[in-house]
Amino acid sequence: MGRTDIGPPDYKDMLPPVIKKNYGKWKFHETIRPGVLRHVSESGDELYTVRAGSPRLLSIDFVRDICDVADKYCDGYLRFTSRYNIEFMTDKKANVDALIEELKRLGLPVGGTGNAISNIVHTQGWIHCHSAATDASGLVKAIMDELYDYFTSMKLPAYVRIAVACCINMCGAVHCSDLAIVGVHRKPPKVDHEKVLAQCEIPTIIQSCPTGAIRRHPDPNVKSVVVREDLCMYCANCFTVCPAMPLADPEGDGVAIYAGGKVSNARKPPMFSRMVVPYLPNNPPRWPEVVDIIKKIVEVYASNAKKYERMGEWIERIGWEKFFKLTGIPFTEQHIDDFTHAVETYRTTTQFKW
Amino acid sequence: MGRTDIGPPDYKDMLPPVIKKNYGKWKFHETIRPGVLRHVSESGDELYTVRAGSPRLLSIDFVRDICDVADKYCDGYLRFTSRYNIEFMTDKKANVDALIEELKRLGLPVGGTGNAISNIVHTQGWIHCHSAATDASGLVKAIMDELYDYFTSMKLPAYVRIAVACCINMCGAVHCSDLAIVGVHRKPPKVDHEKVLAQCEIPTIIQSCPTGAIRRHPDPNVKSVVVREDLCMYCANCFTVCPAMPLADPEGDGVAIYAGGKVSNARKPPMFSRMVVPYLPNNPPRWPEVVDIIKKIVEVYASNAKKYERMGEWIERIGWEKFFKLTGIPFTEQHIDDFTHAVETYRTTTQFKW
Amino acid sequence: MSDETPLLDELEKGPWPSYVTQIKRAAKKKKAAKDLLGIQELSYKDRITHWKHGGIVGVTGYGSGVIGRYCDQPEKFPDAAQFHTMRINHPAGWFYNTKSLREICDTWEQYGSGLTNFHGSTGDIILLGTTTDNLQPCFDALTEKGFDLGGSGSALRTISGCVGQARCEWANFDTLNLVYDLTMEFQDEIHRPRWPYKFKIKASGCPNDCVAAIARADFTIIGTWRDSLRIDQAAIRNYVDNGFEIKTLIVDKCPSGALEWDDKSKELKLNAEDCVRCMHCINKMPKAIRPGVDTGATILVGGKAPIIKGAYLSWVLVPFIKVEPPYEEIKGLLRKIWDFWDENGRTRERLAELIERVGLKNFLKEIGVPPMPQMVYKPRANPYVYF
Amino acid sequence: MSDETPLLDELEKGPWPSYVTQIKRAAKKKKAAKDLLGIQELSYKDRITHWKHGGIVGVTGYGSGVIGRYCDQPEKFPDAAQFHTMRINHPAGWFYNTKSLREICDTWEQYGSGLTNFHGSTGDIILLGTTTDNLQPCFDALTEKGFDLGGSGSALRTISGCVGQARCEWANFDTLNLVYDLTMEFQDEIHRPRWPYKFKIKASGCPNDCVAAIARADFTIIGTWRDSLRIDQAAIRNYVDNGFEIKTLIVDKCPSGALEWDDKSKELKLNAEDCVRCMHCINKMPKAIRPGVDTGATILVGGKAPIIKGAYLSWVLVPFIKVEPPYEEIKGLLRKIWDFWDENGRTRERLAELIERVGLKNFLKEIGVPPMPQMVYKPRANPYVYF
Ligand code: SRM
Ligand code: SRM
Ligand code: SRM
Ligand code: SRM
Ligand code: SF4
Ligand code: SF4
Ligand code: SF4
Ligand code: SF4
Ligand code: SF4
Ligand code: SF4
Ligand code: SF4
Ligand code: SF4
Repeated sequence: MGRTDIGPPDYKDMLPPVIKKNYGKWKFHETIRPGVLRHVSESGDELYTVRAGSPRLLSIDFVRDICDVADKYCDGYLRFTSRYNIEFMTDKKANVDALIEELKRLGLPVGGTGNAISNIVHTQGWIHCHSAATDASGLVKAIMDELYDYFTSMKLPAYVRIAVACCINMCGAVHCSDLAIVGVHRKPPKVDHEKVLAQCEIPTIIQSCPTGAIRRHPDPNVKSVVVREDLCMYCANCFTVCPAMPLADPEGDGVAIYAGGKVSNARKPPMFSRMVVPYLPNNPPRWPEVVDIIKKIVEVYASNAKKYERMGEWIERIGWEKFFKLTGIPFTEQHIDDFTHAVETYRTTTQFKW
Repeated sequence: MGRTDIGPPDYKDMLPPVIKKNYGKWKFHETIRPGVLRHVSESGDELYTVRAGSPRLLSIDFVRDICDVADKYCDGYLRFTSRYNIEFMTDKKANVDALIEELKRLGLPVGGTGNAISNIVHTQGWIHCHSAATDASGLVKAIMDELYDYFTSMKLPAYVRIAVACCINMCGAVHCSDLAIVGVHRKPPKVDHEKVLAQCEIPTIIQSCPTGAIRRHPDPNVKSVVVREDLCMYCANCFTVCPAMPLADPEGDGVAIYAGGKVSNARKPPMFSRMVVPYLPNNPPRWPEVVDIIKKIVEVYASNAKKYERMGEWIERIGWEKFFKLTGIPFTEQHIDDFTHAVETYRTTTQFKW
Repeated sequence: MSDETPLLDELEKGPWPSYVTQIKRAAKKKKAAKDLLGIQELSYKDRITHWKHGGIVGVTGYGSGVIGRYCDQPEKFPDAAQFHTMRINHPAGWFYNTKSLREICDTWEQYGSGLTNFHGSTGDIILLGTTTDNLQPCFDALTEKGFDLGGSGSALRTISGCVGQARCEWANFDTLNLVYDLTMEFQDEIHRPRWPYKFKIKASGCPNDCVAAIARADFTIIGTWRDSLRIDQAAIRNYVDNGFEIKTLIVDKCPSGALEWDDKSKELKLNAEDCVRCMHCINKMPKAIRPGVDTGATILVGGKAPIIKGAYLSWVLVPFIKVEPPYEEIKGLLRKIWDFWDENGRTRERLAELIERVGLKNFLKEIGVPPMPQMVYKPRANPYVYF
Repeated sequence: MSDETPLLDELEKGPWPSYVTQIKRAAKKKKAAKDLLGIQELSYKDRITHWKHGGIVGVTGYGSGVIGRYCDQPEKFPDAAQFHTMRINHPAGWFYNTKSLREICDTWEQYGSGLTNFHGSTGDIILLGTTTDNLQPCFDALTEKGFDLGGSGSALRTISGCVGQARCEWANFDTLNLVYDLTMEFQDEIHRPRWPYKFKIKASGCPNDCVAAIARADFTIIGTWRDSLRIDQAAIRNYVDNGFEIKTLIVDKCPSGALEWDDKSKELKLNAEDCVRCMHCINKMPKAIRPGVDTGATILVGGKAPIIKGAYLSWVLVPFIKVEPPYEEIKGLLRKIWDFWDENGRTRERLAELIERVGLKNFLKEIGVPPMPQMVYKPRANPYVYF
């Protein structure tokens, strides 16, 4: 048996020399072109960062490739960002162009800085999760192909942060993203009574349901549960605690789109993303309906928002009713909240636009 | 037996001739001095309205007095406002000064228009209600004596609407007033078991409690209820449905002060009033602690708010933390919401002032 | 009882007209008023109410309009031992001719304490204090004079509206006529309680909401318009020439940024599509700006005080509706809502609480109103959707 | 299984780097990766996941760090029939020397599918797909190289922080050091699940919150300062002279109206008392404006995704705290919170849900933090007060 509880390596061993030297002494930065930052230290030292897009799901050989690049230009160091991008840092300005060339060769886009669409925070999907109502990696690829230009440029009014989660567990920060794509079920769990008996605890199942839709099986001889389908809103909580209650269904599953969330405290406080499309079908490999609507929203936003106005700030200024008008997205009964704090979303004023 | 379901008199029989003639044709108005409005019609006709403060609780002889005034100057018509003020209307400018003189003789202040403190919307209190945790009329008199100048002038940044309710049933629009004074209990109901048996329905009592604090008496022979005091927040709902559970208590009762509500849709949507002082003792006849704090808040508001900024708009702009700082009112655990939608009031940002 | 009221006497001092003076004035003629003074003094001394829960008292054929009230010290105050109030429905807009007012006074001199409230906060004339025996004769005398009882209990309450077109240039519909018409139509609903709880209707002619409807009515009617507000540029210039700071006081305060002041052309420019009809610019420049001409109302539902589930402001139900006699659309909507509430509401559950419980979506379906983004500030944030 | 993946092949087209290409690359060396490709193609065809609930698998002495995973078509894809992931705790700030990275690759080449995530969205290195038998030897090999598992299950999860002082001029405290220190201090809490549910800690050096802590962490540490931000007026002038629209882009967007641009003196004036430290002016004029020097952090609690009671953003708990090694105050606060949660929390109840259930007031009392107006946007509106 090996060592335990050693924790991760000390970050100090992972820092390039110029960072070690100027740690805590950075004075200002500028973005000299999309994907390239220049940080200047109190000491006068400079640091150039080249940010490259990444598919996140990486083969080890590819990791070795980027290590080669880092060895060649970055003293053998690199880092990843909180959005899976890869950052190559060097104190030599001369290295920047060569670095970019090298990354191009590896097929990696340079960008994601400033008023861009950076990489999409996402999750496992059909690659690894039993809970997935859609695939994450495929959606990301299809969307980023379409929005590629926004990654490599900085032409948007402000940051647009996109996230994809393959189910409403919402691994990631989907609930607070400018644009969020979420896998959703639309069919209640199909209870496998024998499996319930073998694998699950009935009280735990019953407790897990936020709407109280689950009851003991009416037949006391059947040690299982039944679902009141009219009370089920397909959250899959029961499935999380009991594998015998799968919800996945090719016709029922698909994605919902939420918009207008943010996390930073800049200007407006953080905001939740809010439903703009309740459901679109899973249409792999390229989810054209999803890609279209995402692109549409980005374009309407890009041409209407003011400079430095995040999606949610823009919508808050113009009003949601105007957002639906401008984007042409239909407003449906699903948009109206009916969960715990729903009433706080109801409009208590005569102020609105037609 | 008399007639039934005749309804109130037709309002058309109650309108002065100049109003009948210009009904729906008013073009604009101006406030020519505090308490005096001039409305001008498309027809060119003018209407002068003199608004006088009223104690609301009126003896019939006083009502006859004001009828005399109306007969003399207003063609025998008058009206009351939604805040109990009395309005004398005349199409003759010449009548205005004489009218004001006459009202002065009756001891009635002229004012309450524009950026003033108008009459206080209030309720029965110890004059008539079994539910009262304080008196309304006395509080109103004590407060209006102190704020009198603000009634007869228009020197505030904007409207300041005050309301008093003698218990948290909040008859009136206390929950949406710039300043609200509310009678509160602070002792749980004292259950009179014999009276419960005689006068109340136990299931109704149990159901009435929003916090589930009421249970059947543990002794099955006692057909009554008990209150879990730690769960009681003194709402008096149980008392409303069962007289055998009074909460009134000289030491427990008193008032709370709320601020920053509004009703109009002008500029900002309507807002709820929010707690600024959780409790002050009942100190009749003049409630000096209450009067002081109300005056203090009005003064801090008057000297800090921008023109046309209602109390709630001002507080929203400066932040509640600054409101507490400026007024010197202590912030306590009672200020923190813990009712149904409490979490919506918790601050989800690093944005705040020190 | 003693004649001394040292505590209340304090409240005869000071500039604001004193309610104590009013009670004393009534007390000169009526014993009930005198006892009321004593009870009030005692409450000031004891710091507690001396009224007990009301029993069921009323007039024949009605279930509402009277609030029964008994003093807890009947021996000490025999003339106010029974002290019921009668709620009298007011003429729309609270306009009176003095003849009618005097008739009320005369009747109340005969049958009651001689004390009144003009008005109660729902809008009734409150006749304050009479005995059980006097209720019916007093009622009969009042109806003779053309007055009737208002609502109380689990009934439709007295409907009220702002002064509206009678004296206000901004009224987008005729509030007085609507209030009167609905009041006459729903006499039965007012007088005979049969619902889960009380129901209130209030109407304001414009978004200034001078009857505070949005905060206090289960069914709130607020005037508005669908076209653009009207600007008289010459009159605007007049304001500005007189030193009115149009930029800071109007343009900067417009909640939707719909206004722009062009300092060169001296014009106030409006992007009508962006205006949310808040009234602010109109309010502050009444000689230059007026509401539009395609007028009507927004209907909102659910306003109420805190009992039981907390206070609610009314929510938008119908963004725009024409408000014209015979008001069939509004009446139809009311009836649908009452049917739904009657069938689904629990005892002491106001409309807002019921809607919160069953969900706005289901409520809309039941009453046949389509979902619109104007009903919400923002769509749901949670993914807990019933499909 | 067939070698054909027509649906996935579509995802090798287009400019964005393709994850399919990555799987195919790994599939050249590792059979597990090849089977993964097949499973993924099948999911694309069937529009459904082919993974089953994970069983309990792991390494000796730990309860967390491994997510068990089984394919529902083991006969078809025997090499991915078991396809567990290992979560490897990352070095704070996600900095690596290539030596360490290569060591991870080598180990994973030996024991796993050759596929990874850099990183999982909590911040772990995800080693994607291995068998039950390989878990322990893989773990042993990794610890040899200085790497350890991260959190999973009802444990403290892998802590993460923004790049902070390593490369950012705005970091108000040393995020990397704090993350590392807490990670080392709480190894036991990370590796041995024993709480009602998961617990997450994230640290951002300033209110820009580049790790989205406020939305995703039960315990959120966000850098801020107590004094005034610093303005270099000469540098400001430089921006303005270069055509930067300081009025519309900065002054008008300041959420608290704390800034004023004096066009005459060409000075940007700050009312420091009004600044809410939102970072906007600093963000957009990094050469001219900087945070203050009395730096520390705001602690917020309760951020999380929707399961079960809905999503929460973190709430302010401690408006200001100094953040200096050995971080005893923060550790003490964490321990108090865990004790309270451990004792009072229900299974699968995150901290926010517990606080909502028991009330913020009671929570504050229990952990000994005094109430402050900074904790709320606004005081209560309802009168339902426990005294
Ligand atoms: C590298 C990274 C931190 C890390 O530890 O990995 C980072 C780095 C910087 N961020 Fe960030 N942010 C990073 C994720 C974030 C996130 C989190 C996220 O995207 O999920 C946020 C919150 C987003 C949100 O609100 O939803 C974030 C909100 C900001 C903001 C505020 C933007 C706003 O106006 O709302 C700034 C300031 C600005 O750019 O004006 C900022 C600024 C910066 C600066 C300029 C800080 C500095 O002085 O070095 C860095 C370069 C910015 C750029 O990309 O142009 N950073 N930044 C992250 C890069 C992610 C990526 O690959 O794209
Ligand atoms: C007479 C009355 C209506 C009635 O049917 O009785 C009335 C009459 C007028 N109101 Fe009102 N309002 C009346 C109660 C209200 C109320 C209700 C209340 O106070 O409980 C409100 C909502 C208050 C709130 O938001 O809490 C109200 C909010 C307004 C506003 C919006 C003020 C704001 O900026 O929020 C205006 C417009 C203005 O004055 O700028 C307005 C304007 C007016 C105008 C100018 C309308 C007009 O063109 O004639 C009237 C004279 C105003 C004045 O007093 O200076 N009226 N007004 C009510 C007089 C009450 C009193 O005796 O003081
Ligand atoms: C007389 C009046 C106060 C006044 O002095 O003006 C009044 C007096 C009472 N109200 Fe009220 N309410 C009066 C207007 C209101 C208003 C204002 C309004 O209607 O615009 C409200 C707030 C709006 C609303 O309805 O939500 C109001 C909200 C309540 C409530 C709480 C209702 C709720 O859903 O939150 C109760 C409690 C109850 O019904 O049990 C209540 C109960 C009562 C009772 C019947 C006491 C009780 O528990 O049974 C009071 C009888 C007092 C008495 O002895 O005369 N009263 N009550 C008002 C009626 C006069 C009139 O008809 O004109
Ligand atoms: C791997 C990862 C997604 C990814 O591809 O990046 C992930 C994967 C899973 N998450 Fe997650 N979560 C991951 C980050 C998150 C995050 C983001 C974060 O930590 O910053 C969140 C939102 C923040 C939060 O915790 O609230 C998140 C919120 C959830 C939830 C909902 C929790 C909630 O309270 O709402 C669940 C449901 C559950 O726990 O039963 C969940 C459950 C799961 C499970 C374990 C599925 C389950 O029902 O048991 C997933 C295993 C997938 C698999 O087969 O590998 N995961 N999960 C992330 C962890 C990688 C890492 O360690 O770096
Ligand atoms: S979002 Fe759902 S499906 Fe996707 S990884 Fe997380 S738990 Fe699994
Ligand atoms: S999916 Fe959610 S709502 Fe439906 S039965 Fe399961 S736990 Fe309940
Ligand atoms: S507020 Fe309370 S005490 Fe006052 S009249 Fe209304 S019910 Fe009675
Ligand atoms: S006063 Fe309110 S909380 Fe207390 S027992 Fe009665 S109903 Fe329940
Ligand atoms: S609500 Fe509007 S229409 Fe009615 S009186 Fe007030 S300002 Fe005039
Ligand atoms: S009515 Fe209000 S929203 Fe419309 S233009 Fe005037 S101020 Fe702006
Ligand atoms: S959160 Fe602040 S300190 Fe950390 S990287 Fe982002 S901008 Fe810099
Ligand atoms: S940091 Fe934000 S709040 Fe402070 S002055 Fe700058 S813009 Fe205004």
